[in-house]
Amino acid sequence: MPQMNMVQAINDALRIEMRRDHRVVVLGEDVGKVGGVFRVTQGLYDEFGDDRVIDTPLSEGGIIGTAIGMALYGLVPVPEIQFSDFIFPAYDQIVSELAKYRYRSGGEYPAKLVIRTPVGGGIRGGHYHSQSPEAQFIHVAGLKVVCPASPADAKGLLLASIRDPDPVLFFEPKRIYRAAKGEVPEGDFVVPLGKANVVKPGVHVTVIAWGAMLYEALEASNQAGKQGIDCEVIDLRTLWPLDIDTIIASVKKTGRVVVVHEAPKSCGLGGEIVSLINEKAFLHLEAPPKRVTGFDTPFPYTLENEYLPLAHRILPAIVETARY
Amino acid sequence: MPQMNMVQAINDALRIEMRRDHRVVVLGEDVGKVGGVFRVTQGLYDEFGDDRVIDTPLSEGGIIGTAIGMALYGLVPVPEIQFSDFIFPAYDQIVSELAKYRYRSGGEYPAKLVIRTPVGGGIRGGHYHSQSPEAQFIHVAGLKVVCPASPADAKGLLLASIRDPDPVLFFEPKRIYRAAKGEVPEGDFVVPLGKANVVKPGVHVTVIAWGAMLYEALEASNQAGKQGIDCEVIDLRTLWPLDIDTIIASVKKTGRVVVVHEAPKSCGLGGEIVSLINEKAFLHLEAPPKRVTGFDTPFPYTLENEYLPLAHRILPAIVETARY
Amino acid sequence: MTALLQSESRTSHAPVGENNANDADRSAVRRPDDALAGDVIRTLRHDGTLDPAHDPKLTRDEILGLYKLMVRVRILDDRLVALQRQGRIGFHIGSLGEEAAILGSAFAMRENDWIFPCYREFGAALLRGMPLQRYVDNMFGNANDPVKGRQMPDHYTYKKGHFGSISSPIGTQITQAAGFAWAAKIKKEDIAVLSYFGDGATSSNDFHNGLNFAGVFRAPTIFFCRNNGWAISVPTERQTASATFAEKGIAYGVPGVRVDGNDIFAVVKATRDAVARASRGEGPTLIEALTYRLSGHSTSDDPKAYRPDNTLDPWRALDPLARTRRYVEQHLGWNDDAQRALETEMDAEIKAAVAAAEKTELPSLDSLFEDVFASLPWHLEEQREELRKGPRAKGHGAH
Amino acid sequence: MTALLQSESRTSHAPVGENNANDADRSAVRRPDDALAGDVIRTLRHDGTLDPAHDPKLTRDEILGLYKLMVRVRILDDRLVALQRQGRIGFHIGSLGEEAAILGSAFAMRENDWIFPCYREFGAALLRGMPLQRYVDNMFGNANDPVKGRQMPDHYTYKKGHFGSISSPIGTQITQAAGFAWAAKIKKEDIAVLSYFGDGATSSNDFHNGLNFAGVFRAPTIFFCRNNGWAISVPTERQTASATFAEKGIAYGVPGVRVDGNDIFAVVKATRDAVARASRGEGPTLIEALTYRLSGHSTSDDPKAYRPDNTLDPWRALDPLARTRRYVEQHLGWNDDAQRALETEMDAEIKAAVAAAEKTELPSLDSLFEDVFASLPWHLEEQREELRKGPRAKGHGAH
Ligand SMILES: Cc1ncc(C[n+]2csc(CCOP(=O)(O)OP(=O)(O)O)c2C)c(N)n1
Ligand SMILES: Cc1ncc(C[n+]2csc(CCOP(=O)(O)OP(=O)(O)O)c2C)c(N)n1
Ligand SMILES: [Mg+2]
Ligand SMILES: [Mg+2]
Repeated sequence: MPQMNMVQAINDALRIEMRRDHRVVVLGEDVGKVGGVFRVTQGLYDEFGDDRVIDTPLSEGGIIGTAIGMALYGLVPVPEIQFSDFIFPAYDQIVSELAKYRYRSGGEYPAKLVIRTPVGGGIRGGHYHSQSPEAQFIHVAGLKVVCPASPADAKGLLLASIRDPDPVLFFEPKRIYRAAKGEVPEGDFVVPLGKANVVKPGVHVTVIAWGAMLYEALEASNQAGKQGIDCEVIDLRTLWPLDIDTIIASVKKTGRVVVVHEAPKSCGLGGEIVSLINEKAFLHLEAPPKRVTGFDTPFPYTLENEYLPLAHRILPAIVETARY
Repeated sequence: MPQMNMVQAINDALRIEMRRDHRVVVLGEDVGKVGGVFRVTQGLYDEFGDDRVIDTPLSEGGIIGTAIGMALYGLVPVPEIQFSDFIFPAYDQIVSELAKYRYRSGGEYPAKLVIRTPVGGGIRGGHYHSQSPEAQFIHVAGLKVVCPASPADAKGLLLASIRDPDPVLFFEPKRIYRAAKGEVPEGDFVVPLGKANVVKPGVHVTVIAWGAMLYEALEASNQAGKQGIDCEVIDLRTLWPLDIDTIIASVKKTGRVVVVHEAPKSCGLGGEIVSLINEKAFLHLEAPPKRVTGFDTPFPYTLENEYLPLAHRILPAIVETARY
Repeated sequence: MTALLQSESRTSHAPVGENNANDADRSAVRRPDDALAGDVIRTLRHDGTLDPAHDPKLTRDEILGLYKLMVRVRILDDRLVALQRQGRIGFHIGSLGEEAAILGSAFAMRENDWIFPCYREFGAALLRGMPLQRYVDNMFGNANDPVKGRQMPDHYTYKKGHFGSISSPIGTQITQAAGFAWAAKIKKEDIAVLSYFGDGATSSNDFHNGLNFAGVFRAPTIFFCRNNGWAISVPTERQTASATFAEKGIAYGVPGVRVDGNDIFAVVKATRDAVARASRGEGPTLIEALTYRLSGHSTSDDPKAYRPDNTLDPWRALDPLARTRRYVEQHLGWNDDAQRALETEMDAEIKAAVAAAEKTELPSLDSLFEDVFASLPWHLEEQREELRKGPRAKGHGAH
Repeated sequence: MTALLQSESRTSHAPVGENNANDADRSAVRRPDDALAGDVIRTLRHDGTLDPAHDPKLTRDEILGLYKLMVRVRILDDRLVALQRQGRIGFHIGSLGEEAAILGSAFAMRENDWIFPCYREFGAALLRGMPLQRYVDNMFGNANDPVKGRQMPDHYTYKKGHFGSISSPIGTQITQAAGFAWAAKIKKEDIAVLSYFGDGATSSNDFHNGLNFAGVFRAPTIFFCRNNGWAISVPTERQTASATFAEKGIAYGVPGVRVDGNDIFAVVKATRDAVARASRGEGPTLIEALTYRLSGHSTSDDPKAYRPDNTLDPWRALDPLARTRRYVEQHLGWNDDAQRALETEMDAEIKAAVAAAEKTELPSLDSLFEDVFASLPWHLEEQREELRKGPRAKGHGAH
């Protein structure tokens, strides 16, 4: 299997699907000729032309609004939002329209598209090139939300997302766009939505993470291992609807949980996971579930590494939870 | 003390503050001559004129964007969004700009305004005249969020919100705009932000609610009382930052919690409250905290009363929690 | 040389004085002679003849068909308001006074073309073949409602007639229409898309996005602005300082055209021209149809609070129904008997549809959870089970 | 009679051919002779004289002052790019080629007027008195950074100089500027607000909202569009199908004006005229300054991927610095010695500021939690305590 980084794997997935399914179109700011500011769509313009790889005017609302129209027509648009921080001008089209289209039309008009967008910190982007807005979309019924942590998953989950009948927000952790490398199956290859990945089995503490923070969770778990704490690390992969079975099975085994995410703590996905665990495994809990997250502040520039829930902040949470 | 409904109490608060503080301006769709589609601003146009009670073009982004500019100039804008479902075209100005202005400018440019908007179901408004988007704003650092349940609180909290130095989202539960009546102190009167109200003391189960659902929580608690279950009912009032002390004190007493809200369950404020209780009162919990909420679907029209977490759905949750 | 691009003096809005909204006399109400001044296409002259320069050359049957549909739409409107007043339906938003604009434009579209509606165009849906029963079932939100009782009344769909999904947020359909048309262009299918919206909607983000994208990508979209003078209580002169809505197209390289929206002949002609442009690959057109909202905004609105009733008189004189009726009476032998017969027939149809709708059960509990996703995920399955087994809300014990 | 409001043929964008973006040759690059055709205000003629019709009548000191500032801005730009390449700062977004547009417009504002910046206008901030050190501290995000290291480089503030807060989302400042100006009008204060943005930003929701509200409420706003030909890799002809950006004002009843943005005299004149209009209560003006981005979009961008370097040559010939230098040499006795002295001085200033900034400590941990709200709520207090006591991230052990 070839080695790829995440950018290459996503590019590979797009190319495969655009060759296979002529309804797939890519649109967004700078996605065409230059191949995106992160070069994820590089080469697609040359292969598929201006009608299928489309540089748009600078308007996220226009991108998503027209993509919905394209989807209603029968195309399968894969719009890119340059940074997930810039998705908010399109928020109305996403939450009021895209998320509700199938439901509000009694099933007559499903609107299927996949919004790709780089997410999270780690590139010194400050307030507006670093945020993780997944919870703002999960709370809204009707959207699936995905965030891969490895090149293979990025490819397989993106192909699954494009073929899924529902609208998907596909968050790409930009911190590991090039840093995460690995073997990626050639050709067609799907990783099913809704299935978490137990990256490291263990018995003492369940650590739940996704995207770039998975590596921090693994690093902290390894360090905890040196103190005799054997963590089970779960990569959520699909953030919504999440793989409740894998989570609950693990918690029933360990009785202890740490959830990690970059987004601010309050009303984040971490809180939802903790609450679901309460509902489904209360009597198994031997320690209060802990959340290690971004702080409830805007995302900072200089102190980025203090803000992020990196290994040095996850480790004490694991240890505390294990020793509770 | 005069009897007022909630519409009258809010109108009274606006009038008092506009008389007292000439920086206060009201703007929005239909807020002027006609006094708002719910008539909350009725009479203000006649008293304060077109420069302070302003009918705007149909653009929530324009309303909030210009209101931020007005606030930077030194006015205290109190924009109205006609239904909180229509706040999303302004979401970018609220979450990217308003919420971050003080922080991102190193404290040089605080942007203070109060966004008033009717919230929640109960008027047969279907998808787009019924939603409760508080969690989508709480998750974003930098905003205070308020939701009164009584006319007196509506007045006192609104006056506190306008005088608070931070931006406030002021959600008005439209289901009880006219149904909730009560005595309201005359003249200047403030209910401090950040303080919950223990509406009914009790020892068996803590029931946390706000807005229109408070009355359903009370109704269910009364019914539970007939089965010998003595609920403590907390009206949160300020949804963010919430009154953690009151919540934790109650849970330490009861060991059992039911949280009620209209918004969809997943990643809602209920999940945050449950998680905070886990973090701060884990060993006091004698039953898994329960959430009785809107379902994870768009808000329906015909089956509105099946969707809402009304008393008939809260009661079994209380009983189950009490008997756990 | 002056490089100042001045817009022309205002013709469409405030009858007198200068454009200074903030100081303007807010009681000023748009009069038709101001609104219809300037470069406005009109076909049906006051003397009852048609201006050959803008004659769409409709057949006798077409004209009578359109007239009859206008009458049906108005009667339906009237009955729905009554049903709402009686508490039998929850809400209605009608098209009183705007029938010519709505029916003329929908009529001009070809069979394969599509309509992306706002919320006042049930007449267009009927024209595209939507059964009356389907519409009335939506008004009652019952089990036969095409949207399964999930949205408010007047939020139906009719895909078979190429009629899109209605949502309440103002303007969103404009951008979607542009995207739909653009997709057709990419696929080299000769279809055009008609997008309806009001004067208020021109202030929305989506107006800007829809027109800009359609302009850049030459999407075959017809942006049809029903300028009915009001956005609830806000008059057009508070909506924009541009002289007309049509000229907003300049900002997007999209040609704009103004048409007498109460003249069904002119509306058909202007829309057909736009369809022809689109079909020739020349891209989008913005049509401003000058009309007037003769009713309140909806059954929830009391227009007396902001608009003295007598200001409507000059517009009532231009009532599109009356104007068309004069034409069919003068030229096509229509008479009171025919009118009465039509009204009776429609009355009976509506009564039957209402009776059927009222007899139909409510949507099932399970329908609450369907269609959020293509299939039910675990959390919705759990929530469905909770609702199935839990006690029922009052009044919903039946299903 | 034709009611079709056609926009004029395109003058600003693609050099040849028709306006069919979707089919257009994407390698077409805007040439100045196309861009500057039509009704464009120019003062500084190619022969080095000033057109009296558009002469802002600057004094010798004013001209020399502006020229010197242009030079300083360019040198600063150059050094900041070098610092970024050396890894000493994280990012820079510069104004290479756009100095005349930025400095001329800022210069035309009166002392009490305000500026709502985009991200390329550090020259305007310096003109408004912002100390160089303040700017450089922001580039390093250190403890003296006016925004406390919270935002990226080039996102500073300078309230004392009436210079607003910079944020990355495109366009948001446009609506805020309109609101600020509108508030001043309500308070009957004679101030004007200058809002900067790029050609790409005209596609944003906020352009639509800001211009519409300013038009309706006659807010004294000057909307200054730096049309530099590109939005990162997207050329202007893909941004809009309108013939010019200035004519977008028609959609809002806002007069539009086009100016040679590389001609500092013309820019001063056009902006002063707009300020005078605003001051007379005539409301907003939209200025399109025709200029060109001679650098990449930012230090993160490699323009070679979409723009062959030689296509810049005609624009380099119109370099605003060179044009102004020719003028001051011809008319005001400027010479190589003066130039060298200025460059040496600026070099030293920058070196000193950079040295000071690099020596300055990072923002405190506690600063992470301040200013989210006016005072610290319980949950941020808890989070601050957690950070205070917890282990430090690598490389941040110092504070
Ligand atoms: C985004 C949004 N904001 C506000 C509303 C509330 N609202 C419903 S209709 C309406 C006025 C619309 O006016 P116009 O576009 O002229 O259409 P008309 O009703 O006159 O046909 C308003 C403000 C809404 N539905 N959506
Ligand atoms: C809402 C939003 N979308 C996308 C971006 C990413 N982005 C930053 S600058 C830019 C291009 C801006 O072009 P223009 O407005 O012409 O300004 P210029 O950089 O040319 O001065 C883009 C797309 C952003 N900052 N904000
Ligand atoms: Mg209207
Ligand atoms: Mg540009």
